[in-house]
Amino acid sequence: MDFFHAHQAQHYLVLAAMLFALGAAGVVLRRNAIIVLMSIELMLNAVNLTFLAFSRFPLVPNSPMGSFLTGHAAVFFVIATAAAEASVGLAIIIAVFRSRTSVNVDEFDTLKL
Amino acid sequence: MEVTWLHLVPLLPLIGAAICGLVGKWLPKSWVYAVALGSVLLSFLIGLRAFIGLGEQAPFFHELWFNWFSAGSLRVDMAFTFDRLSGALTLVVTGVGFLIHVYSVGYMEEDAGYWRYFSYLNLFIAAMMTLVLGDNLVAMFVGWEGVGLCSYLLIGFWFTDEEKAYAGRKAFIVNRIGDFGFLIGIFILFNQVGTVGIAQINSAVLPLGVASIAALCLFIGATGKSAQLPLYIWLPDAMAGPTPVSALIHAATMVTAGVYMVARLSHLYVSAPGVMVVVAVVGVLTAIWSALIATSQNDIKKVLAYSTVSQLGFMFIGVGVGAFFAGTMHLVTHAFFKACLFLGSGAVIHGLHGEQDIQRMGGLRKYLPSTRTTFLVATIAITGILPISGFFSKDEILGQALHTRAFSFLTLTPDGSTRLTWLGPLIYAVGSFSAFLTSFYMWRCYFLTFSGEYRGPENVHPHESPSVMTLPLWILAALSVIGLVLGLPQAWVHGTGLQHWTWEHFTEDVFSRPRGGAPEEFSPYLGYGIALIVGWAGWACSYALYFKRGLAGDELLTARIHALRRALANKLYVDELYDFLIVQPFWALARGLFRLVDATLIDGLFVNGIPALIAWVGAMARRFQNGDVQRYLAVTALGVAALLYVFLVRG
Amino acid sequence: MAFIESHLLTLVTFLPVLGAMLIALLPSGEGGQHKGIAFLFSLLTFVLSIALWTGFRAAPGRYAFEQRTEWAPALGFSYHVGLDGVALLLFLLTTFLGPIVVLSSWKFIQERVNVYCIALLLLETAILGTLASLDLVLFYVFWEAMLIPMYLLIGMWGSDRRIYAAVKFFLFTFIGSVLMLLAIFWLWSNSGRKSFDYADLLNAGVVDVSTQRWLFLAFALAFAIKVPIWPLHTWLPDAHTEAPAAGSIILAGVMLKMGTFGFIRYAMPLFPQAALAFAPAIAVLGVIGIVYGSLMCMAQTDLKRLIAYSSVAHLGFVMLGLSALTPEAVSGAVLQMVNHGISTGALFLMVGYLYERTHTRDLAAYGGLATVAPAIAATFLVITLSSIGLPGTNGFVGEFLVLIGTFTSRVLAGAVPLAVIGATGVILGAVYMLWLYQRVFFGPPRKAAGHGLQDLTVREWFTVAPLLLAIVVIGLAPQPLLSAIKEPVDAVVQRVSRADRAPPVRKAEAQP
Amino acid sequence: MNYDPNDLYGVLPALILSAGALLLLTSEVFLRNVKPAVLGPAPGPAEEAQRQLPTGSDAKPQAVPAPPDRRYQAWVAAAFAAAALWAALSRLGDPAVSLFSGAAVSDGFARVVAAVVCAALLFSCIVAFSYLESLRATRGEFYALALFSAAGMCLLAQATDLIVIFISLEVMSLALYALCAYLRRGKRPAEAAFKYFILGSFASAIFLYGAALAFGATGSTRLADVAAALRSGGPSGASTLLYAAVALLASGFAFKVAAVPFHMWVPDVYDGAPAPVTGFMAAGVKAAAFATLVRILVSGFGDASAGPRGWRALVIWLALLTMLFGNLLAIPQRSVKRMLAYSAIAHAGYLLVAVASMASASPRPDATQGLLFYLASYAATVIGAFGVVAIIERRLALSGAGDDLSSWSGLSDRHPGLAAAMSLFMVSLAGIPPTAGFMAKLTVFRAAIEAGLAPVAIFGVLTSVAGLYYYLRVVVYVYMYPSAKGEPVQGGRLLSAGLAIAGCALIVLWMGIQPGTFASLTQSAANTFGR
Repeated sequence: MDFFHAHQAQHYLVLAAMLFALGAAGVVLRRNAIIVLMSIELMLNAVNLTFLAFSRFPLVPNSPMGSFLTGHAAVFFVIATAAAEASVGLAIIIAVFRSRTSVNVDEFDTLKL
Repeated sequence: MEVTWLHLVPLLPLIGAAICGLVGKWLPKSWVYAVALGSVLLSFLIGLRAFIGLGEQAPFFHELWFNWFSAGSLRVDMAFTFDRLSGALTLVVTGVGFLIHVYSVGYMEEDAGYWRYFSYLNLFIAAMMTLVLGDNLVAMFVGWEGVGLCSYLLIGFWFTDEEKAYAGRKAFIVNRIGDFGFLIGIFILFNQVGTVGIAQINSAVLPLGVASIAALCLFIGATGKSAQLPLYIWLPDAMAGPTPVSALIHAATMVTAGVYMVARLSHLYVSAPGVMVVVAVVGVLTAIWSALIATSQNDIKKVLAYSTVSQLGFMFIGVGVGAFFAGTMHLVTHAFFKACLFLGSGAVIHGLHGEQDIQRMGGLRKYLPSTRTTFLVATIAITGILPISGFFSKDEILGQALHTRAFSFLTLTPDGSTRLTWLGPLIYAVGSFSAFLTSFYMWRCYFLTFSGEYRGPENVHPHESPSVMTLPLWILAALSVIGLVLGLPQAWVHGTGLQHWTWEHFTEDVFSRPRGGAPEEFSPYLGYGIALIVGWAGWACSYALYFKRGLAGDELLTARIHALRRALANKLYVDELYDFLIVQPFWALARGLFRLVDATLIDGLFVNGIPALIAWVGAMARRFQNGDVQRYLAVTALGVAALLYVFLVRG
Repeated sequence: MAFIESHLLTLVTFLPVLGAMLIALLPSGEGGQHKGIAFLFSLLTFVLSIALWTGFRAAPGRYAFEQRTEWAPALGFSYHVGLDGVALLLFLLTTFLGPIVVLSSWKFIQERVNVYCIALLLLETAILGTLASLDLVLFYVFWEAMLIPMYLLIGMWGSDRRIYAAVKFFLFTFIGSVLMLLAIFWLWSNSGRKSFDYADLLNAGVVDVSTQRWLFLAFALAFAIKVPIWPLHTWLPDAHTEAPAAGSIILAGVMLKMGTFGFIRYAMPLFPQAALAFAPAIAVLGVIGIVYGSLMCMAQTDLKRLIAYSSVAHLGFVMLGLSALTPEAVSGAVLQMVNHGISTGALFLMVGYLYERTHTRDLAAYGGLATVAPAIAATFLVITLSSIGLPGTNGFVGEFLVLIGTFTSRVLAGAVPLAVIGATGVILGAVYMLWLYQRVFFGPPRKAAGHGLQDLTVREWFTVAPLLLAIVVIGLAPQPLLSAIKEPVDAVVQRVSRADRAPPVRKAEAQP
Repeated sequence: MNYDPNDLYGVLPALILSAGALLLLTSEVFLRNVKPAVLGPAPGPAEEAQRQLPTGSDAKPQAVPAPPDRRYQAWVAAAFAAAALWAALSRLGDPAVSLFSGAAVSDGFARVVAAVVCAALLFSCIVAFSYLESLRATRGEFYALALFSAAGMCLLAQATDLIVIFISLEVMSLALYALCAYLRRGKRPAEAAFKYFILGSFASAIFLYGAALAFGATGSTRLADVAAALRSGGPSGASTLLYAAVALLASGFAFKVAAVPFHMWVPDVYDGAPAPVTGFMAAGVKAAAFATLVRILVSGFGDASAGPRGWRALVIWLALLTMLFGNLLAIPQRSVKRMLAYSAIAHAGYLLVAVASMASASPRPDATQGLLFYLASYAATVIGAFGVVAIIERRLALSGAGDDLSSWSGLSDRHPGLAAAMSLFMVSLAGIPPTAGFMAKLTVFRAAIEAGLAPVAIFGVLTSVAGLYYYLRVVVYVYMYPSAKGEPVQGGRLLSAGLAIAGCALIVLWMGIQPGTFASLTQSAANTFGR
């Protein structure tokens, strides 16, 4: 039973892991601040997928917390937080843009050493 | 016999020194004189009273003044012993010291620093009395170093002259080298005997090795203080001080401290016969060595200085061959006539307004009659051409050396084939030769100074010194004549009242007898004869050379033995040698070490090097923080990867 | 009154802080009153500390004026102070030098006087506390509290390279002490009842020798740097040279003694076996210090540097005596601490006065001062003599006891050669000190002797006279001091020299 | 999942703070004549902004219409902070209670952290007041944001559920991102905020992923359940997930506490942010983050402390790296602010030593005490230090440049008080008695020795010697170098900042000279460490 569920969960987990890695790569590699922001969102969504996968196909027979809805709840929290994060992020990017009319991440190096 | 007044002997001059030194500047001159002279005179009188008090019921006086310091098993007292030896020395020091104080009143009249001068002089008397009376080695050492200090201060009395200041420093440091030996000696004895008391040490039975090392270390101290080879070099330079000082410190009293110390510890030295040999040999070598140099000196004080060194050599011969009474007797008589000579030379210098070169003197007998007479008496005494004090004391030493048994049982080779029996006669021969030299250079000095015609510049008009200076001369001259009493052979005085006054009889229970036993009874007459011949021979040579020819005599000699005389005139280049071998390398070593170890190695490499390295690493690592946020992200990601690795793969 | 009786030590210790607070409250403008207050309080401290001397009763294993109150039980340490003979002497030395120091810098310090006075007073309290404390944390707190004021003294009122010297001083001493701190923690965590109290730790003891060695090294490093022992000495010349006269006086007078005091109070009794094992090494370093320091003196051209190096030599004597482990040597060492404090302090005082007048420390510029300033010359001579240990001055007794005690030591391996080599210091000392003296005071007057150099003023006499008096008095009658330190000295000697025979008892559960 | 309203008392500090924040936000509504133009720079590059904005005292108030008076906000915020502080302290001794069915806990540990946070907020508000006033930059939101982030910190210290942790983390961080960018002068603040934001959200994403994996492996997000799962070794095949979770969660908070190699955001952010904010961050974020780290490690993975996969070794390694590089990189810094940033990293290292010595089945009380004491003392010191920096910086902030040591030279002549305070803080950071820093060092390293981490302790103190060097350099400039040419820092609005600095200085001295009270507080707190 567990193994069966796990087997099914794996697809989602792998997908989520790939998305997460993708997002991380985007954050590290892309130069455009907006895209970096989006990559972060991508990472968060990967996490959401993981949560959901685990609550749909739990690995452990019975959750100590009573039910596996925790996963779903977590996802809602994350979505909300992600939204807030995005807004703050965009505001900051705008502030940066005002100060130097550019959104290229690699140009933000006044602070160094 | 325990007494409570003995400490006054050193204390009074000390107080005098304090008064003169602290407030003397503001006191009227006469008060300073009163304090300085009075304190010394008082301690002389106390000494005299005590000396008379000595007898069968009171062989010695002893006072435990106070416990200076004590820690663990070590206890050092300020305690004094006044026995016949130290008593006699007390009289000599305070007596001659007083005379020289009197003389100084005249001599230092013009000098503005007179109060300083008298303070030092009093301090010296105090220190010397501590040295003489101290009943333990540490107390003795206090005086030992104290007199060194005074000599330092007085040599450099006219400190504005770099030369004089240097001479003082040289004296102190050379003395310190000796004191180093003295200290080690004290340590060894304390380690062995468990106390520093002289009486206990003398009564202790020490293993030969320990006794020898201790005695040797102490003797190193003696060579420093009493200007023996190889540490004699400071004494001639010490003549930079005022002449009365030379008379008191560097002729009559301080420099004889070494002899006194050896005599004080006669038991220790007797128990270390090997060291006795060393003492005697060093003594005789010094005697001949400095006598030779003295023959070619032209500074009147230098001549007397080298003669002092040579006479001290004689004293060490005496104590070295186990005839402690002879050595100390010569110490006493020498104090009289050498002080007289120095003061005489002082009077001459004073009379010639500071001229010290005998080449520019001559014919002074008509200008300075009383100085000349006293000088003559003293010269006769030291050269021993007439049987007065010097004659007897010196001949006693030589006779004892000739007949000594102190070395008879010593062998050079284990099988005992070659005994040191020949050493005594050898010493006698060399000693006699240096006696001849003594006679020669002293008469040279006398003739060039007083006879012939005046060779000095016209503008200088020699004049006799005031009576305050000549009076001490007369007294000392008289003493150097009367001193003969001490040395009269037992045979002559047996049964007469003088018997008790001969030095040998007077001090017989103070000293220990050499292991080999006392020399067999010998008739002194042969020795006297030879001594007279030697003395007159020396007189004759210098009469022929200098009385007849004056300065030409020197030229004649120089023509004959040019190289030797130049070497002698340059003091055999010993100073230069020491400077080259020891002094310069030492300072070079110091500078080298400083640059290499301190500046370069410790400070450069470690103290400043390591922080510099750290700072450099920091600066390098800092480069990585280049402000690119995505590099930061990459590093963070790598960190995460590393943690994952740690937990998943490695774990 | 009873309160004062029971809190006398604390009172004396913290009196200077009171003065500092008072000064801090005053407006910073007027300098005179700051100095006045500083002088008043340091003088008052000295006067009160005399009561400590008169009220001192030596008792085996107990401390005089002991006082113990809770401080931070949650952290395991308490406020515990008391004096034994050794601490008492150094305590008095400190309070004795206090007013002299303030008075000496009356003219020299003109800007930021309030900070200066505060630093001086805080420094005094820190030193007194270090001596008085019987709790290791308390000790450490005072020990490091010493650094800051000294650092400011050097760095703010020093001469050209003052900042380099100040930082060097601070880092050097700090490196040593942090390791000691860890060693203290180790003791705490392994002493049976989690206590920082000196007595407890002393009774607990450390049985296993290898640990002892490490801990001893940690302590010894801290103290050795302070002493300083060769080759950790290079901070000293810089600090001395750059510091203002007052700083040098305190540094030479008392702060260096904190190192030697640390050895005799903490490093040796706490780890007797290790101390015994390391004694030869320390003795050798001490002898090296004597000879090497003297040689360094001969290579100097800077007046203060020379005297600074002479401190290295003198403290070499102290270390030699401490490691000889005979009553004579150790009491000699303690006495030498006091003597060095007085004579070297006095030397720096005089040099400070010379510097005030001539504004140069270069020996080449000096010469012939004796003619223009006889009083300075005379006092300087007396101090010089005490520094080269002439009998009759204080210097002799200490050196002599150290050397004779070392020579006769049965515990210390190679005692005889060490004592003999150490004794050469007697010669070398004379060489460099007299060279210095001749260079400065004898000969024809040179550049420095020019511009109407003025002799000792009355104020300066007041600072010099007590020191001269101390030099002579201790030289002639050292016995009271020696009997005061007899008790603790014997205790240390007993504990350490017998360590290999009877290992100290310790609680069982205190195994790491 | 039953809900007990009494649980709200457990999170009282957070509630008070949030309430204050909301109050301030609503109060904005009632303000009159808000002219966005004069608030902050007009749109356009920084040069223009600088031309527009008056420098320091020689301002041209008549040129621009006066903005509404918002000074009250500072005091309101301060008041709420004080209230929260009181709320935290009042129940300090109480036993630990689990809240919201195990999602959070209210124990002494959390209360002390909360107290530290609130105190930090209090002082920061007072500093910020004069700072913003003298820069004519007082706008709304600042104090509201500060209160919000403080609330987040308090919750963070109490959270025992991964989701709760994440939420509070975001509450804290988002507010801080905004605060960093708050001062819109020149390039620096915005850039700092951006970097902080990117890196921060990256880290929280990683943390969240770890949370998800942990959930998957144990079916729960409660730390207690995670611990239980670990104890039982977890279900078959899940252990890998679990350890991956451990790694990700750990790295997430290693980032927050700025442990090397997750430290790289710290210097730039601290440097760019306004000094009062930096101070608040350094004190508050550190406290909250360490509290959470301890929760995760000790209550979450406590049993797995030792062993090959134990986090003890991990933390030790992080500590070593952090102490080493923190000090090493601080040495070449010429900007005091930046130096303090690196020193914050170094101190994180020392705190990690405390965490490492906590590692055991039940957290060692003395180590916990050390950690709390260190957090408190560091907070007091660093807020004071940044307070002084703020006063110095005000002059330079307009020119958009960071501060340089040269701008500190001769401070003792111009402002003896500031100079003395700054030196005191430096000495305390260097850990020299009689200051809080020393006592903190004492508690931590003593715990380390007690826990048998002697080598780590030795390494630590040696690095602290290196640290001494750059702390002393500040004292050198302040006291030993002659006055710089720049005009003296103008007085006037200095007062409140001076007040805060004096307060910090007093606390630092008090904790240094009379540590008993704080020690017993932290001790009792450490003893009631809820799991």
